[in-house]
Amino acid sequence: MLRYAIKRVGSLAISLIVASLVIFACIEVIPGDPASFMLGINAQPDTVAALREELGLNASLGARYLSWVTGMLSGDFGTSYTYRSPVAEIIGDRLWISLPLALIALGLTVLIAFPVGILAATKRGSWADMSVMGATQLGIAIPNFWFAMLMVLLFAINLRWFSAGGFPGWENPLAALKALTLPAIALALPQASILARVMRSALLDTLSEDYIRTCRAKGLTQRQALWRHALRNAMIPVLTIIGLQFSFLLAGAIIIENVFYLPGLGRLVFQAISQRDLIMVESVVFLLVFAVIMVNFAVDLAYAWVDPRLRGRA
Amino acid sequence: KTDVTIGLQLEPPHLDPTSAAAGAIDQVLYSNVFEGLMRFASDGSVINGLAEEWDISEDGKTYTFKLHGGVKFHDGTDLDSADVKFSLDRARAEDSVNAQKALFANIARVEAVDPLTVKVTLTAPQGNFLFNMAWGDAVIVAPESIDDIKIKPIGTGAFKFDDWKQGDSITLVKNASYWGDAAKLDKATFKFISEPTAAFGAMMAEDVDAFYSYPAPENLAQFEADPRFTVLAGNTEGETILAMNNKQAPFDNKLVREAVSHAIDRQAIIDGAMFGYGTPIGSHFAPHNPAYIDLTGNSDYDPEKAKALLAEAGMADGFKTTLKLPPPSYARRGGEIIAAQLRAVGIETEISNLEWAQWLEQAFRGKDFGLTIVSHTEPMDIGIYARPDYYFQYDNADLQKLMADFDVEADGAKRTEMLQQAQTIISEDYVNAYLFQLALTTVVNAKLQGIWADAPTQAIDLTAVSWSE
Amino acid sequence: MRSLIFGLALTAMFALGALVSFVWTPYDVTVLEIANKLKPPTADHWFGTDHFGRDIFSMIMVGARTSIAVAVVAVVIGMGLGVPLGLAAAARKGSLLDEVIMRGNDLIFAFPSLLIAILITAIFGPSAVNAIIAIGIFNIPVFARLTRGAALSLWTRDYVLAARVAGKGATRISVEHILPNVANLLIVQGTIQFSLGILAEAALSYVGLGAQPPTPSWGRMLADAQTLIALAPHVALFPGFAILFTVLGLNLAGDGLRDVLDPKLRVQR
Amino acid sequence: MTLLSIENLSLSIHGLPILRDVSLSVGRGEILGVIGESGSGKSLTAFSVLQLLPSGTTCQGRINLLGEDVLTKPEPALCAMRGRDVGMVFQEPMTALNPVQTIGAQVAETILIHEPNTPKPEAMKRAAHALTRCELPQDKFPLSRYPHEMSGGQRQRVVIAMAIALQPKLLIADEPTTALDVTTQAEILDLLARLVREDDMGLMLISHDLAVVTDMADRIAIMKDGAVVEEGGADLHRTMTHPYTKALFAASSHQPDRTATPEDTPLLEVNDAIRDYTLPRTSLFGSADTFRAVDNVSFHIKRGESLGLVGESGCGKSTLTRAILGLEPLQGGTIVLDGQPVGPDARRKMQVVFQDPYGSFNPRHKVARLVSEPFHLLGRKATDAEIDEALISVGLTPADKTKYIHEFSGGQRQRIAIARALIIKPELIVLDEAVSALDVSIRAQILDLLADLSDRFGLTYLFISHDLSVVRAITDRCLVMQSGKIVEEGPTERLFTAPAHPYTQTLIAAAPTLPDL
Ligand SMILES: Nc1ncnc2c1ncn2[C@@H]1O[C@H](COP(=O)(O)OP(=O)(O)OP(=O)(O)O)[C@@H](O)[C@H]1O
Ligand SMILES: Nc1ncnc2c1ncn2[C@@H]1O[C@H](COP(=O)(O)OP(=O)(O)OP(=O)(O)O)[C@@H](O)[C@H]1O
Ligand SMILES: [Mg+2]
Ligand SMILES: [Mg+2]
Ligand code: NI
Repeated sequence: MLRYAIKRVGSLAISLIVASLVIFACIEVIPGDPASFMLGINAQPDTVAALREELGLNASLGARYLSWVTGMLSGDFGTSYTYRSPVAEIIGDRLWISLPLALIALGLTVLIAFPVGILAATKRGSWADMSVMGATQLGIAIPNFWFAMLMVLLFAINLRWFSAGGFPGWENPLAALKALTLPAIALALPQASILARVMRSALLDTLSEDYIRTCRAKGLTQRQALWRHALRNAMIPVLTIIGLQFSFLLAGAIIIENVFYLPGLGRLVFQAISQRDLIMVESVVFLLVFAVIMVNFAVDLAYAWVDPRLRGRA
Repeated sequence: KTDVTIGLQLEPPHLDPTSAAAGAIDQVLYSNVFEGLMRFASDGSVINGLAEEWDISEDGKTYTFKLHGGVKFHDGTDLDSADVKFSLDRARAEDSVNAQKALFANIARVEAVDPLTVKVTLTAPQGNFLFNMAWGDAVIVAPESIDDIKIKPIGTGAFKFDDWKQGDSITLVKNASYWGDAAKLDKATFKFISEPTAAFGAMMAEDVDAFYSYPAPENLAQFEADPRFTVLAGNTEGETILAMNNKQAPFDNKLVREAVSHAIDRQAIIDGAMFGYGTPIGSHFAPHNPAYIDLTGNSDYDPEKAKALLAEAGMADGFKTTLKLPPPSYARRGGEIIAAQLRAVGIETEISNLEWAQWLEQAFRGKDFGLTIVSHTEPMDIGIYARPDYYFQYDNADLQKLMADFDVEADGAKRTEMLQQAQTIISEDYVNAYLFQLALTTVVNAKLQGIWADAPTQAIDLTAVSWSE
Repeated sequence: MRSLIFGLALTAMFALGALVSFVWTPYDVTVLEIANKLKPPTADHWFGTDHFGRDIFSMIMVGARTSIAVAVVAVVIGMGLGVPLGLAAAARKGSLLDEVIMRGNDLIFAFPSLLIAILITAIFGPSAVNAIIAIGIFNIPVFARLTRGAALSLWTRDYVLAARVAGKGATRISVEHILPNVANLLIVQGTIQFSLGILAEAALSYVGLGAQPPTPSWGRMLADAQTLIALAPHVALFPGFAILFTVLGLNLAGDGLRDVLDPKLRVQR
Repeated sequence: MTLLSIENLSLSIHGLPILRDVSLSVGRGEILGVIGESGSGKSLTAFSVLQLLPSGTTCQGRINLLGEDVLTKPEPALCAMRGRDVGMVFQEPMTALNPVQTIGAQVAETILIHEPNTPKPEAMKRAAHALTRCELPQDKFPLSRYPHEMSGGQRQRVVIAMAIALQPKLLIADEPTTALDVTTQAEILDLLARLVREDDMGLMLISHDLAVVTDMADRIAIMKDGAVVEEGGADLHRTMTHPYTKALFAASSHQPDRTATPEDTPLLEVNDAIRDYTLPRTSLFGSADTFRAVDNVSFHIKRGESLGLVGESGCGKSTLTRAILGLEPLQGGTIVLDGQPVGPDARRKMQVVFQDPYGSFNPRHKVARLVSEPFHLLGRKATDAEIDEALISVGLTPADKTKYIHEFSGGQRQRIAIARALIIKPELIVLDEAVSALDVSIRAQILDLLADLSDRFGLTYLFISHDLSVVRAITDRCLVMQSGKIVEEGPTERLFTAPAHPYTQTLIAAAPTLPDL
C-alpha cells in the first residue's frame, strides 16, 4: 500500500508540473489587458503603463511563471490584479462556499443514488426499476441551469420558502445551509441520476459473478449476497464516478453559482476571466486541476482499500 | 428599521475610487464614505463638499478653497489642507494610476496655505474645474490610510466602511462623528448580484430593499404593478450610441453614416431592448442638461432614404460589416434589433458578443470594428469628439478648435452656445448614430425614501435615505 | 428495444425539424416584430413569441440546427482524433507513445471542462466554431480511452494473433480487425457524447459563449428568457423542453442501441 | 439410503425445454458421476437441486432431498438447506471467490449464516479446521489470505472447504477440475474422494471427461440433450448398451490412423531460445524486473514429423509458439526454419491454429475473407478456387464461404481455422491447444482430419497441449516442458510408458486413464 502510494505521488508531481505549465501558457495568451480593463475608456496610455508596472505585468513570461510557481509552493498565490488582495485569501474565502456546496451536493447525490440504484438492481425488470430508470434518464437530460431557474421561480418567487440566492455567511449555519439547499439540489439531480445508473449496472454485473453463485450455494439469501458481497465489489466503478463527480461539482458549479449568485469559486473565476485578473484565473484553474488530481489519487487509494488485489501491486 | 440592503449588479474590484474606472466603486463609496472638495447634488448640479467656500481669481487661474473645520477621517485623523494637496498631487503625478487623470491635467500647483486653506493654480483658465473636482476620482484621501485604501477605505463621509465579503457584499455603518447632517440609517449593505434573473428573484423575495440600476427592464412593469415596490426611472449621463469607425471604409463616407442613422428606428430599440425606458437623442448630449437641443430630426427613421443614400454612396447593394457588442443588455439586445434594421436596408452585420476586456482590446484600443454599441456614462463628455485618436476616430478641426475654446471659456451663456454648436456639428456630420439616453431604473421598496432617481454621476448617495415608518 | 424506438423517434423529430427549417419555418426568425412581443402560445404562434416578437416554434426549429451541428461536429472531432489515438496507444501498449497519449488524456480529464470551454472562448472570442472546438477537445480523451480499453482486449484475441501470423502490421490490424469490433461501442458512446454535446452547447450559449446572434440557439434562447420567466414562462419553458427531449431521446437511443448491438458493451458516462 | 432422488425432472427456460424426464439418485457415501457433452444439461440438473436457477425457469417432477421435495420448498427454507445439507463446488475456481474478502471470512460465513449464534472466533476456528481438512494448513495458508494470493488449485480447495464446512450430507461438484492442471486435478479428486469417505457424504460429480468420472464414480449417468440416456455402475464401459454411450467411450480413446513417416531432414531448429518478459516497474526510478518465460530451449522438428509439446499451464508453451512464429523477439538463441532464420520470408512456410474456436475469427468478416487472410504473406489475393479447395479439404463446402463465423459450431470453426492454416500450403503447422476446447466426439473428428491432412500434404505439426492422451494419440515424438525448460524429450510411446524425468512421471501418473474397452 505504501509503495503504491509513493509511486502514485511521483506521477502526481509530474502531472502537476505539466498542468501548471499548460495553465500558464493558455491563460497568458488570452487577449485583453487587465490594466486597461481596470482603468476604463477614458484612461490615458501613461496611466495604463503605470498600472501595468505596478501590477508586475511588464516582467518576462518566464520570470512570471517562476514567481507564480515558487510562490504557490510556499502558499503564496500572488496578489489579485483587481481585488488587490492576496489570491490565496480570496480563494480561501470562496472555498468556504464552493467546498461545502460540492460536499452537500455529493452527499445528496450519494444519498439518492445508492438506494435508487440498489433498488433498481434488486428489482431488476420490475415496475419500480423501469420507473426509477426512466426518472434517471430525465435527470440526466435536464439542463441543470434551467432546472435551477425553474426551482427559483417555484420555491423562491412563488412559494417564498427559500431566498432566491445569495449567501448569508456561516455565522448563521442554518441559514447558510438553507441558502445552499436549492443550488445543491440543482447540482445533485443530474449527478445522482448518473450515479444511480452506474450503481445499478455495477451491481447487476457483480450479481452475475460466479462468487455470488458461490455465496448463494452457501445459503445466503439474495439480499445477504447483495449487501455482504456484491456491494463492495460494485464500489469500484461507483468510486470512479464519485471521484469524477466531486471534481465536476467543484468546478462545474460556475453556472449554478451565477444563477443563485453564490460567491463561490466558480463565480470568482468567471468574473476573473472577464476582468482579466489572470493571476486569479491561473490560480483557481490550477487549484481545481490540483483538486481533480488529488481526488483521483484519493480514489486510487480507495480502490486499494476496497480491493485487496491492488494492495500488493506496486 | 434602520438598515438597508441595496442590490448592485457589479462588484467593485477594489475600494479606491482614485485608481480605477469601475463605476461600482463610486456607487458604493461616493459621498457615503469619500467626499471631494465639491460634490454632485441629486439634480446634477455641483455644490460644495468639503470646501466650505471657494474663490476664483480674476484671471480664472487660481482657485482658493476654504475647508470645513473639524472634519475628521474615519480613522480619527483631522482633514486638513495637506490631505487635499496630497490627494490632488497624487492624482496628477507622473506614476498616477487615476483613471481620469485628464481631470487634473490643467493643475500647475497645489499649495496648502494654512490648515484649512488650499490654493490651486491652473496653467490656463478652465470653465469646468469645479465640476471636475466633484468627480469620484477627485475625492480627498489621507496619506495615513492610503496604503490600505483598496481594501480598507478611510474617508470623511457619513458612513464608515465596515466589511467586505468579497464576491457577496459590502457593509457600511453610520459615522457617528460626521461633520455634516448625520445619516438616518445605521447600516447599509450593498449586495452584488450580477445575473438579471437572480436580481429579479432577490427583489421579489425581498432579499434586497432596492436594486440600483436594475438590469432587466422587462421586469419593471411587474414591479410597478406590485404595491410592494416603486420603480424610479431617472436620467443618467449615458448617451447610448451606435459608434461607427470613421476611419474605416465605408464609414469614412458621410453618406454611409447618414444612411445608417436613417436606417435605425430608435423607438423600436427603446421598446425592444429597454422595454420603453430611455429617451431618444440626436446627438451626444444628455437631454436633461440645460444646453441640450433636440436634434433627433436630423436622423429620423427612414429606411427608404437610407437606401437612397447608400445608392448615392455607390453601395446600392449594401455591404457587410462587423457589429461588436459589449456585455450590457442595451448593447446585446439593441445590437440584435439594429442588425435586423440594417439588414432591412441591405447592410449585413456580423455580430460578435464580447466581454468588456475584449471590447476594450479590440474595439476601443485596437479600433478593429465597423460598428459597436456603447453607452458613454461620463457626464458632459462631448469633448471626446475633439480627440481624433478616440476609438470612433472622428477628426474635425473645427470641432477641435471649438472644444479648446470651450475649455477656457468661463461665461455661462457663451458656454451653452458653444455646447449647442458642438452638438449640431456632430449630429450633422453623422459621426455616430445616436440612439437614446440610458434610463436609470432603480427598483426600491415602496417604504424606502431618499434614493436618488437620477444619476448625475455613478453614486448611490445614502445620506438622505430613510424608511418611511 | 422500446427505448431505442422511442429515443430514435424523439431524436428524429428534432432532426427533422432542423432539416425542414432550411426550407421552411412558420415565421422568418430574422424579422423582429417588437410590437408583437411575448405573446403567449396561440393558434398562430404555437409556442408564442419571444421578447423581439419572433415565433418561438420557428426559433426552436432553427435552433435545433445549431445544437445538432455543434454537437455532431464536436463528436466527430472527438472520434476523429480520439479513436486513432486510442488505437495507436493500444497497438503499442506500454510504449512511450501509449504513455504519452494516456497521460495526455488524464491531463485533459483533470481540467474542469466548462471552465476551459469558457477560457477557450475567451481566448478566441465567442462563436459556434469555438464552442465546437471547446466541446470537441473534451471528447477526444473520452474516445481515446474507450477505444484503447476495448482495443487492448481485442489485441489478445486469437484472430489478431492469426492476422499477425499472416504478416499484417499493427496499422492494418487496427483498421481491419480492431476498429470494426469497437465500432458498436463507439456508436453507443457517440450518441451519449452527442447528447452531452447538446447540453454543453446549451450551457455555453447560456453564458453567452456559443453561437452568436442572429443564429438562434436553444441555450441563448434560455439565457434571453431567464429574466422573463415570471412574466412569460413559455419563453423559458419551450427551449428548455427542446433541450430536455433531444437529450433524452439521444440517451434512450444510446441505451437501446447498446442493448441491440451488444448487451455487454460498456459505455462511459 | 438415498439422499437425493430426482424423479422425472423436466425443466424449461422461458418456455424452451432444456431437461426432459431426468431421473437420478445419490446415496450416502456414494459417488454419482454425471457425464455429457457441453450443453447437455448437466449444470442445470445440479442447479435445480439447489434451486439456483436462472430467472424464467420452470421445473416439473420431484427432487427429493433427505425426504423433502425441494421444488415445493419456500425460499427461506431453501436458503437454510443450501450450504448446510448440500454443498456445491463450481468449475471456475478463479472467479468463485469474492476477491475482496479473506478466505477465512468466506469459509466462516457458511457457518455464521446457518448458525448465527456462533461467536466469531469460534466460527473462524471451525473455518481453519475446514481449510486444514482441505489440505490448506494454517501455517502456510492463514485465514487472512485473499483469494488472489492463491493458485487455482488452492482456490478450489477453499471453495471445497466452504462447501464442507458444515459437513453437508450431499456435495455437488460441477466440473470441479476442468480448469486445472492434470497434477492439480488429481490432487483435488483425491481430496474429494477422501472427504466423501470421511464424512460419509453423497457426491454428485459432474464432468465431461469420461476418464475422470470412471476413475472415481460408484455409478455413472450419461446425459445427452437434456435427458439421461444411460445409467450404470463403475463398470459401465462393459455393461453399456446405448449407442451414444458407446460412441462417447470410443471417441474418448480415439486413436487416429497415421501413416505418414517423417523424413530425416530437420525443418525447424530451435537453439538456446530465451524469452524474457519485462514486468511492470515496481518503483518509479528502479530498474524493471524481467521474467524468463522460455529458458534456453533447444529442439528440432523433422520434416513430416508430428512433435508434441506438453507441460502445465504457464510453463511457457504459448510463449515458445509465439517466438517460433516470429511474433515476439527472442532475447537469446536462434530459430531456423528450413535453413532460414524466422522472419517475414520464413513465415509463409508456417501457419498456426489456436485453441479458442470462438475467438479465432473476426466476427465481422465472412469465411472467404477469414480463410484467405494468410495470403497477405504472399502479397496477393486468394482466388475462389483456392478458397474452395481449402474448405473442401477440411470437410466443408464451398458454399460456406459466404457465411459469417457465428453460423458455425465449435467443431466447424476449428475446421475453418485449419483451412486458414492450410490455404497457403505451409510446411509447418503449429497447433496450440487446438482441440482442448472441443467435445470428445468432435475432438476425435478433428484429430482424424489432422492425421489425414498430414498424410495427404506431408505436413509437419508442432502439437501443443496439456492433454496427455491427445498428445499420445497424434504425435511421433514429444517434449516435456516445465517452468520454461525442456526437461525430457523422446519418442512418444517411450515417454509415456517409461518416463525418465521425475516431472514427466508425476505428469503421467496424475493423468486419469480410461479402462481399456
Ligand atoms: N440462463 C440460461 N438461459 C437460457 N438457457 C440456458 C441458460 N443456462 C443454460 N441454458 C441452456 O441450457 C442447456 C443446458 O445447459 P447446461 O449449462 O446445463 O449445460 P452443461 O451440460 O453444464 O454444459 P457444459 O459442459 O458446457 O457446462 C444449454 O443448451 C444452455 O444453452
Ligand atoms: N506478455 C506477458 N508479460 C509477462 N509475462 C507473460 C506474458 N505472457 C506470458 N507471460 C508469462 O509467461 C509464462 C508462460 O506463459 P505461456 O502463455 O507461454 O504459458 P502456457 O504454457 O502456454 O500456458 P497455458 O497452458 O495456460 O496456455 C507464464 O508464467 C505467464 O504468466
Ligand atoms: Mg456446465
Ligand atoms: Mg497457452
Ligand atoms: Ni456621457
